[in-house]
Amino acid sequence: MLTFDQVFKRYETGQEALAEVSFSLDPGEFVFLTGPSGAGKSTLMKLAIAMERSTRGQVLLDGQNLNQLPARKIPELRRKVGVVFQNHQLLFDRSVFDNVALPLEIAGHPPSEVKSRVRAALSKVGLSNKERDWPVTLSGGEQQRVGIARAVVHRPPLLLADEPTGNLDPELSREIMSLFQQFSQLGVTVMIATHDLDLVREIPAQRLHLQSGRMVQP
Amino acid sequence: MLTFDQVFKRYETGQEALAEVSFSLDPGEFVFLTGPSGAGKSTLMKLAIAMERSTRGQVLLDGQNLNQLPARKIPELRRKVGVVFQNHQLLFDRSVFDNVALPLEIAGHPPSEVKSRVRAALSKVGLSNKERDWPVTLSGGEQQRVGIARAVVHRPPLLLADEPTGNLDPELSREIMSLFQQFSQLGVTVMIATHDLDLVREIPAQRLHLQSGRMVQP
Amino acid sequence: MSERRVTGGATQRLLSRRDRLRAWARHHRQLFGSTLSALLRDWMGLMTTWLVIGIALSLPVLMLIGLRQIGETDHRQVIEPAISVYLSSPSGSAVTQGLISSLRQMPEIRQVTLISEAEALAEFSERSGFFDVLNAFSENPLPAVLEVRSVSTEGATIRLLTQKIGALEGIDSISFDAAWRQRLSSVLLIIERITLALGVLFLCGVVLIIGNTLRLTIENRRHEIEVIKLVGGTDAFVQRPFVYRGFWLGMGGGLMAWIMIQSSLIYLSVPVETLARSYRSDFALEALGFQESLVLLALGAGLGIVGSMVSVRRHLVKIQPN
Amino acid sequence: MSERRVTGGATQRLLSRRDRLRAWARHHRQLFGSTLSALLRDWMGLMTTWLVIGIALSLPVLMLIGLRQIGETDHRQVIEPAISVYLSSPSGSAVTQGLISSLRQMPEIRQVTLISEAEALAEFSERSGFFDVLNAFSENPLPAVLEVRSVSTEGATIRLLTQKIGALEGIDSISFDAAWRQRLSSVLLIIERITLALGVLFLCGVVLIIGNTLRLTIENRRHEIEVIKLVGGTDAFVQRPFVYRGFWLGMGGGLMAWIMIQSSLIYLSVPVETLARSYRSDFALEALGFQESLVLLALGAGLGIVGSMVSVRRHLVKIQPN
Ligand SMILES: Nc1ncnc2c1ncn2[C@@H]1O[C@H](COP(=O)(O)OP(=O)(O)OP(=O)(O)O)[C@@H](O)[C@H]1O
Ligand SMILES: Nc1ncnc2c1ncn2[C@@H]1O[C@H](COP(=O)(O)OP(=O)(O)OP(=O)(O)O)[C@@H](O)[C@H]1O
Ligand SMILES: [Mg+2]
Ligand SMILES: [Mg+2]
Repeated sequence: MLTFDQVFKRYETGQEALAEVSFSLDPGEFVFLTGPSGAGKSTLMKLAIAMERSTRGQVLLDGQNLNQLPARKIPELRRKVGVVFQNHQLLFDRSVFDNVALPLEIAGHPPSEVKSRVRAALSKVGLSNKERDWPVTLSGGEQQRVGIARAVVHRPPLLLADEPTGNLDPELSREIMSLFQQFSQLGVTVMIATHDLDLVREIPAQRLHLQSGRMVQP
Repeated sequence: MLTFDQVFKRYETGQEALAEVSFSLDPGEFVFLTGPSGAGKSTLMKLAIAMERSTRGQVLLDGQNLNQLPARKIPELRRKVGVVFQNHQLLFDRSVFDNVALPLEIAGHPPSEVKSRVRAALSKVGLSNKERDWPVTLSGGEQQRVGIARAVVHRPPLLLADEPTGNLDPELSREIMSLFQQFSQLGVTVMIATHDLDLVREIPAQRLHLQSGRMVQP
Repeated sequence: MSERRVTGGATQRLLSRRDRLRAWARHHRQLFGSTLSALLRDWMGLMTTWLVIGIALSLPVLMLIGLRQIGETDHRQVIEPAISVYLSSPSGSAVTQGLISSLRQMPEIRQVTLISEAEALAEFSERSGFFDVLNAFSENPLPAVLEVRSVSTEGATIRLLTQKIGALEGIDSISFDAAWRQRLSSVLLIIERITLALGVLFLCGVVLIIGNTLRLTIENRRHEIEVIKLVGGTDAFVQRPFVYRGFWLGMGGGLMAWIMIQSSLIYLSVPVETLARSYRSDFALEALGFQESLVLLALGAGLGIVGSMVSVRRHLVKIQPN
Repeated sequence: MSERRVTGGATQRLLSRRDRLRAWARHHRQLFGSTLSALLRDWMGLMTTWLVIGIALSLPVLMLIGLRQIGETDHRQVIEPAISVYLSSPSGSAVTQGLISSLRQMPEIRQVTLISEAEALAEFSERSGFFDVLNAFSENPLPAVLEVRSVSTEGATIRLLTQKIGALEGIDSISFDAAWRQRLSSVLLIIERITLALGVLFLCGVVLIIGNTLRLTIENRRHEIEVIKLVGGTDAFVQRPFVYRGFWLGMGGGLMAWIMIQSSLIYLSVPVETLARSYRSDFALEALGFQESLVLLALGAGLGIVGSMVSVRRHLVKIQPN
């Protein structure tokens, strides 16, 4: 599903964020991505959805080499991936419903289908009653859950989550993690960047560990 | 330093965020504020810096009743408080240095003093080398640390931190917490909202626990 | 109607071509209204923009209307070179009749008008303002005049024609009022220059203003654009609302221009007609007709779309999420 | 120089009054340059705004210049009512001399000009364009004329004066060219109406445009404003950059207007002077002088500050962090 081959990433600022990163995720696999602040976790995820391009090495998503992908093919690629961003990336001038509906509307699903899918996604993250609210009126954790609902609403074959439980209490974190596990059991490939070592220990899953941009044994 | 007396908060949406909250922080005290997502932790902090007004009950900061405070007195009040916001609230069109310098510049400190104080604050959060960078080029944890530096740079007598370690790895979290403890030993009143129960357990400090807007025993 | 594709075990419903076309049409339909109501939410800014565009559109149009009206009423009479032929014989005489008919046979001549001695006196006193003086003469001292209009308006040809006429019988003298023509044409030259310069300037201005307004909107919605791109929105999807916004901005500007033009024409019509009457001209300002009004609105809308085309793609491409 | 206040054991350095005054001056000094360079970073938007403001300022100013120039050169001669007194005796005669001196003694009369028979003929043939005809007369048929200018410009007073003059000796007839005056005053009425309406419209427009541009900037910087307010920035601190931005927008608009006005005056001066020459008038378009240029820039800058005052506070108050 997702393959990194000897990937090296240096930002324009000269900052080296990744070096010689190689790994491969099979369909339906569930992995944790850990590492200290600034190790390159978010960078790795940005490379996977073509937000950044690798300086050297290949990134392959669903068989496509992202370094050779023309710009106009990128939207199509991104529709195959659900991403929970570290900073939510919600739209504050749309309701919770409209935020979650965004991926479906972009893909052009009919309104009735949009409605039922959005409701299903919101109920999975425990926000059924906040459908009509505005994101500003939500607590930090609620915003984070809206971001999670948006990432899964279009049932993408690949799910990337960057610190999805950073603002959640332990109990809710556990619930969200089991949600991700369910997805993985349905065949979705899931990669979760996290600092929450308690959770990592609880869940039996492969763990990729980054240290200063290099993949090392945890 | 900070006193809540029978505080009740209902948002315009009808959402009841706090009910009958009473507590008092003495100068130099260090407390944790815990509770599940949506319990009202951020609301409590917003009341303390007059971002919101209580529907009923009194909030007193440094002896001033915030419900009776005229709008033009609010800036002066806020200068006495350092706040680490849950969503950083960094300015993305200013460098890291300028972000941290903001409270000092608003207060009108001379440039030389601004410089030395900003450098000191950045080195305390381990970002000395990122002084000239732009916030977008920082990792999530680095951004959070810039927010922490900005909250402490003007040495406020009260420090409120909302989920300051949500994006930090356990080791860094511990360092930041010990930084906050140092401040408290210098006489700063510190209140930290967090989900990180490991840290709460490690540090011997009073703990306020919110559950659906009410203060309960943890 | 829809296929299901299995990628690594997960099912993601893919849309058929027909579904996608429907979605495309739905998006357009929905944007038509939603962009207008989004614009109206900031009604003060919208009004300002509409006013500015309206002014920029109405000024050159007003000047064009002025020029066109002059052209339709007085222009031809006024600018066409008339040769005045002063007769040595009275207007009723056989010599004069012969002269007139031989002039009428010349192919270079379009029109011959006889102004009798009495008419000449009336016109003379009228133009000069010295009525009283002329009453001092016991008899009319003025000769009859033929006003000859040539087919050509070209100076050299007319001069040749003048010589040719001069050779005929029954003529006292000939004058061709070049100086007066020169004055008028220099007035018209000024007006035309101004209209042209302002017209080009202002139409470019409209495109620029609309492009710039949209650029600011894009700047304001940068985060929204980034997020839409992040979750798989195409450039066309992102661009579409701005095309509609451009359309509304231009359309509303055209409407403003229409209001301003019609009310200026009404406001100015009284003094202009007073003036025209004092010159005994039937010059009158006519308001815009239905078709012209439509053209004005279409011009506005068109400039709006051009403005959005010019500016939006360029700025959207620069916005990449990070 | 600075006091330290201990609040609950923590030390926060508070600034003395003098320090705060210095900080205030530093902030102003710094904003003067930084707002301009911030504006210049978006140079396309800035140019558009400057151009729009420039046009809005230059149009009424250009029309004012036109009106003023008319006033300075031809206006007084042209619009001032002149009474033409046709004499029954030749210009050199004693009767005429007596008439002139008695007219000069009347307090209602400002000026008396004698136009001799020969001068009258020259002017006559000039105005009417019938040169050739007048050559037909063996002797000059025209009388001498006195051009009398009254102190008052009011119609009724002048009519009374005309009657009073009519009772004097040596006069053939009197004419007071009311019709011609009416024409000119209706032209001037149009021009004045347009100038007035446009002037008011456009100056309001400038304030509106600047206010609106700043509103959009505020909208764009909403997050920055929220954050500054969160960390203790006062309303005045937040507002200050926008006042400077308004200043620069207006100032630049004034500069644009200056450029446009000066180049229009140069561009138009040739046809206008050609036209004026053909009327043998010394009417000429003069470019703006140093002082007038300064006034124009100050007008622009002033409108910019007014525009920012009008709009900024209202919009800033609405922005509260949440
Ligand atoms: N756009 C960018 N330009 C330049 N440097 C960048 C950029 N984004 C990230 N970096 C740098 O690259 C390094 C890795 O960043 P990254 O965001 O991948 O870390 P991370 O593992 O996600 O950390 P965290 O857990 O704090 O979010 C950091 O040192 C960061 O400063
Ligand atoms: N501006 C607002 N308007 C309306 N309701 C709000 C607003 N802000 C917060 N709320 C609601 O008030 C409740 C408490 O919110 P608050 O942000 O205080 O929770 P929290 O304890 O900080 O949660 P978290 O740990 O998820 O950040 C939530 O249900 C939230 O939806
Ligand atoms: Mg990260
Ligand atoms: Mg919160």
